[in-house]
Amino acid sequence: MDLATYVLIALFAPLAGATVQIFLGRRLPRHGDWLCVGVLFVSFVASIPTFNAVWANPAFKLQILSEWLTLGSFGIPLGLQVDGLTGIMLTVVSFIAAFIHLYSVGYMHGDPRYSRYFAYLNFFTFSMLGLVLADNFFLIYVFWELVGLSSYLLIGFWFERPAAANAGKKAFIVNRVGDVGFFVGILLLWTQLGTFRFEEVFKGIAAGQMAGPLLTVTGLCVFLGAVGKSAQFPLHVWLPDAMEGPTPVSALIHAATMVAAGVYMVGRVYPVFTPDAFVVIAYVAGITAFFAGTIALTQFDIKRVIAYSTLSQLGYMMLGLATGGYVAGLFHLVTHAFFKALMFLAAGSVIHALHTQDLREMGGLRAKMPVTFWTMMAGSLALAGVPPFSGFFSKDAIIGATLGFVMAHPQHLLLALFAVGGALLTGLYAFRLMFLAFTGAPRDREKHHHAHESPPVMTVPLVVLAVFAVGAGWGGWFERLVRPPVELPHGPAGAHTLALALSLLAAGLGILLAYWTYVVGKISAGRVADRYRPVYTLLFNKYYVDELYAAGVVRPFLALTRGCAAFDLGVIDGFVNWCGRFTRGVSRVQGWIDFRIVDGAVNLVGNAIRAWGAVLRLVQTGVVQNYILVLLGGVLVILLLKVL
Amino acid sequence: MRPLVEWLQANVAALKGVPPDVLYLLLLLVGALIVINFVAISAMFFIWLERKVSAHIQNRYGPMLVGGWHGWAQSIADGIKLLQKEDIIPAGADRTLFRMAPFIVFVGSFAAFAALPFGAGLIVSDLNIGLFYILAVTSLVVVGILMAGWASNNKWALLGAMRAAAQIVSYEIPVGLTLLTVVIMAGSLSLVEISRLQEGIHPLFRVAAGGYVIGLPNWFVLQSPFTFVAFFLYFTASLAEVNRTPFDIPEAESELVAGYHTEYSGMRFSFFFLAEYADMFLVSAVAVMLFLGGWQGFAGPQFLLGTAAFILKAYLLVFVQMWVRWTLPRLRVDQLMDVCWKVLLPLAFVNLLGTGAWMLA
Amino acid sequence: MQIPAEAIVFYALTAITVLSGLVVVTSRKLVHSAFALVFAFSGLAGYYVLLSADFLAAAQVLIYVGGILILILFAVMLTHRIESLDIRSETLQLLPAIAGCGAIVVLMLLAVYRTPWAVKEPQVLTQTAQSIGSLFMTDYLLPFEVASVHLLIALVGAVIIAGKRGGQ
Amino acid sequence: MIGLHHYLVVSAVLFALGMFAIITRKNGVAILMGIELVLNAANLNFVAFSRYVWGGLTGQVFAIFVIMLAAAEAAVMLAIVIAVYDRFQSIDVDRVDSLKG
Repeated sequence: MDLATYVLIALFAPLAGATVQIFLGRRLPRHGDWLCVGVLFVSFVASIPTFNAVWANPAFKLQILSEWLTLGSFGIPLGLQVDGLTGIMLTVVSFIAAFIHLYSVGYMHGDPRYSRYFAYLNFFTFSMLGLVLADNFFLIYVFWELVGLSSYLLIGFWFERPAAANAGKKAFIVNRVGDVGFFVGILLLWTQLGTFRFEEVFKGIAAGQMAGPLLTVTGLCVFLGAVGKSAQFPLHVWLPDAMEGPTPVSALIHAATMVAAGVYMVGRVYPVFTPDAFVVIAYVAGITAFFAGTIALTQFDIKRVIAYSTLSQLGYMMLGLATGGYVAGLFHLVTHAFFKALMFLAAGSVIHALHTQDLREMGGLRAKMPVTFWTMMAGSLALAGVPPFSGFFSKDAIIGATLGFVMAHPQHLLLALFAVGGALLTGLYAFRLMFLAFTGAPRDREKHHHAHESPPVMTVPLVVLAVFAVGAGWGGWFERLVRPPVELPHGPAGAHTLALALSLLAAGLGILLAYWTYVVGKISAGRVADRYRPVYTLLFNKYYVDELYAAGVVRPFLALTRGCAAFDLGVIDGFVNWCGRFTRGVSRVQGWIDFRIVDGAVNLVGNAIRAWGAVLRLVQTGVVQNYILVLLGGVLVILLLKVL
Repeated sequence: MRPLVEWLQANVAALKGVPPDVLYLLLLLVGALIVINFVAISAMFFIWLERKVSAHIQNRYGPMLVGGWHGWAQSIADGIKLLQKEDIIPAGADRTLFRMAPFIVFVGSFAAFAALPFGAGLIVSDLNIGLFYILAVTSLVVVGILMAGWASNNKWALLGAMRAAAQIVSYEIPVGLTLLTVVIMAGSLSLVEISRLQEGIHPLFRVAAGGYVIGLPNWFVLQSPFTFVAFFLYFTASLAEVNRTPFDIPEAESELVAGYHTEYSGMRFSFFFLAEYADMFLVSAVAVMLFLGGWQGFAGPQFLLGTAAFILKAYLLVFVQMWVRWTLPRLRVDQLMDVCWKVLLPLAFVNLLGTGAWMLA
Repeated sequence: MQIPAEAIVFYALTAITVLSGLVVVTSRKLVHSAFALVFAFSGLAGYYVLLSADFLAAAQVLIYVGGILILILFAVMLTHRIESLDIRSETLQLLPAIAGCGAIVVLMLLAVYRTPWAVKEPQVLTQTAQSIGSLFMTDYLLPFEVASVHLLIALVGAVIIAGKRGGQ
Repeated sequence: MIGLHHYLVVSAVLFALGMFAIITRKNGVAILMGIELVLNAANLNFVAFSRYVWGGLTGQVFAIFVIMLAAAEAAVMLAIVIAVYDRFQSIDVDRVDSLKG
């Protein structure tokens, strides 16, 4: 088997699993979970040769081309490509997805739609793998939408709960906003360059066929798609709500599939963005990274805290990409996938044990759930960017890139503050979570009493992911494999050292603050909140973004729809009704004519015939002799004529 | 009869001036009288004979007193008694029809005798459709019977009459079909011609020895197997035609008192009686003429011996009819019709077809 | 003086035929009509003999008297209660019928006497039975066969029609 | 001498009588008798013409056909009369007027 076959197996194994599962899942033994988990491991194993090939030759490039439809000279190509980035993503996504599947076997046990869940999960993974492998805008858009659809299905998986159903819809609709931008961007590229293929697009841009403000706008449009998918400000609102879905789904969305898609896409189409576009992207990313961190500080829902941390980290990734840290941004995507999946699964383990998501009801779980605690601790340390955990390497690189960018362009100092401040916040909220959940005295004794360590099917993935969360940053393997597709400006030399110092300082300060506040108690979280009540309220309510949307978008939109409805009912329906009334009037006249004149004429004819019939009927006496007598009369007449 | 007129006018001087037509009519009248007398005397003889036959067959005494030898005058006495009886007409009867009916019945059977050759040349009217004429005229009997039955205003009489009518009309068909076999063989409807064709000795069943030829007579009954069968079919059917046992349903005493002549008495009754015996003789005579050689049978002057042979053969058949009557029980009505339509008619048809084939062969 | 025997017979037959015809038409009792018909048919048979159609005469007697008339009598008797002798046939439209029939007789007599008939000397016919048989088998074969089929159909039809008694 | 005219006159009278019966009698059988009279009148004409005008036996053959048809007709008539009597309890044709307009 050549490599292409392995790639295709890796791609289509989850689809096959999903197809079989959706139709036959309920009839399979154990509702088919073994099948779905199995195809994911098949997918993972099949992706290993790809990784090997890429590892052996970082410049390796494989293309699988096909034509979807051909209309004369116009054809839409369907192509898959494998290069270093794809190789990594393929392996990482299938790996993490496989372990999330495995974990789901334990987590979703006993759910009424158990088999359906695995079918969706398989389909989700297939969509993401397809997105990763796509070599043109058209195909990536297709899989982009499939990812959106799968996330909708999974976020709203427990659709009996209105919150879950709404969250699903919200995710889908908010994503649509971004998707429209993405779609417009693709169309702009198509009209200008006449192709969907990445290579040709990049070639065209490099040749200057498309440049200036148009290209900037196109890039921003494409980026808008990523804003939606990767939950950048201001389209981040769906992501916290998506916590309504099952926790493994959250892990999948945050780690390997959904949100990664946006970052990956930006990395994949990197040459499309102009420096101007990157500035916009950098600010959006910086804002996201910092403000999501501040919101995370005030939340009590364990999954929401992690969700906002994801937002923050996504901001970092984008920031890295935008400020010239191409490798750093994507590297952070990979390391983040490991430790964020780990953290979600660990949080799921806690939720599974306590049946609550509220941090205020937790506490003191360290002894009860040692595996969960230690794995989650590894994840938190990675998140906070503590060496030698994986997160340190990638985040440090991003801060370095940002500082380099700021040094080159001092007017963008704010970006550096966002980056460093975000790092501090990360340490603070990550360990706030850890200390609230696992240390101190249990705040809800009832729940604490019943808590227990999760089954091995859940803890084994935790341990495996923890290993990667710890070690994924070592060895510089990522830099070996991923090369930026364009020439990047090198920042000032001192930036990296400074960044190292600042990030370590910020992380350490954040953790220390958390320790003081939640373990030692030197700082009372409540008093701080009281003193800065307006700020706290603002943060607690997530900067009122949802409310702003409601007031600025949803309500006007609803008002517009009401206006349209009124217009429809009043004017259009009025016109239609008037037409109807007019027709009715005309037909009434016509009916009168029909009844009185036409029918009258017909009836006249009929009645005349009937009247004549009544007269003529008298002739028909039924007595044969009468007829014969008349006959005789006729014969007489004939005889008379003949004889006389 | 026409040759007789010519012969008389040529040889008898007194008749020279008489127009031949008148003479013809007169001669017809004479012939008719002779036939009537013959029929009447025959009937009386048959009545006596019937009593004797029945007495012998059933082993009981018949009338033995009147006239001496075997009560030979019994029938004459009966006749005188009947002539003297009161002519009763029932109160509810249709008087005209009641009176007319016996005569029509009698005329029906009597008129047939006009075409009957008693001997060689001894015939009232030699019609070339003689057989057809006899068949036609005898159908008048049915009308008379119906008339009698209806006019009597009596359930039994009417039922008897209708049974008789149905029976006679039905049985006329096998009778006609069986007679047709002979007609086909003879190629003529003339009874004289048919009788003449049966002259001599049978061409097959004969022995010639010493100038004498001895053999069976050349009668139609022996001329082909089909006519042989036809003779018995005819005889059976003719028993029904004349309402004789076992086909005497119309006058079944135990069911209908006496059938269509229940209400009749005296002279009118005797006409029915006469007609019945005349019919018996008639069907026998037809059988003799068609199947049994007519007047053939005795060598010698045919004018006398032929007549004797004819009457002898006919009487013999009448005797057989009586013999059958006093031997066999009566059939039921449905059996009667079954015999006609399901037995006699198909057989007669097959027989007729066979005769056609025989003639062609 | 030549006694016109033929004329005597003819007028006698005419008297019988016409009178019995009158009885047929006018008798109030249906049975009388039927029996009077016997004489009318017989009288016609006599005419046929005078017209030297002896086979036809015999056929007339055999079929009309022995067949059709018996059927008519049966029809009369079966459609009335046996006890009741008094079957009256009522009449309708008497006056128009008298007028019409009188007119038609007058007109037909006019036609008879006004038409110059090409009268030939009558042939002497012998062996009419054979001749008619030959005609049936030669010139009139098709009508003969049609008539026989017709008779068969009438027979079957009569059985079916009358056989429905009491049924449906 | 009896000639063609005599027969024709008799025939005409018989025809008129039959016609009269057909028109006036209510009883179905009586009507049939009238029909028979008419048929016989026609037959008489056939035979008379055959003897005096046409010659040969053609008229007689026709008469025989007529007799045949009359026989068939009588048989069907008997059946019809019985069926009608069964249904209407009468054979008066003016009571059998289901087709009356």
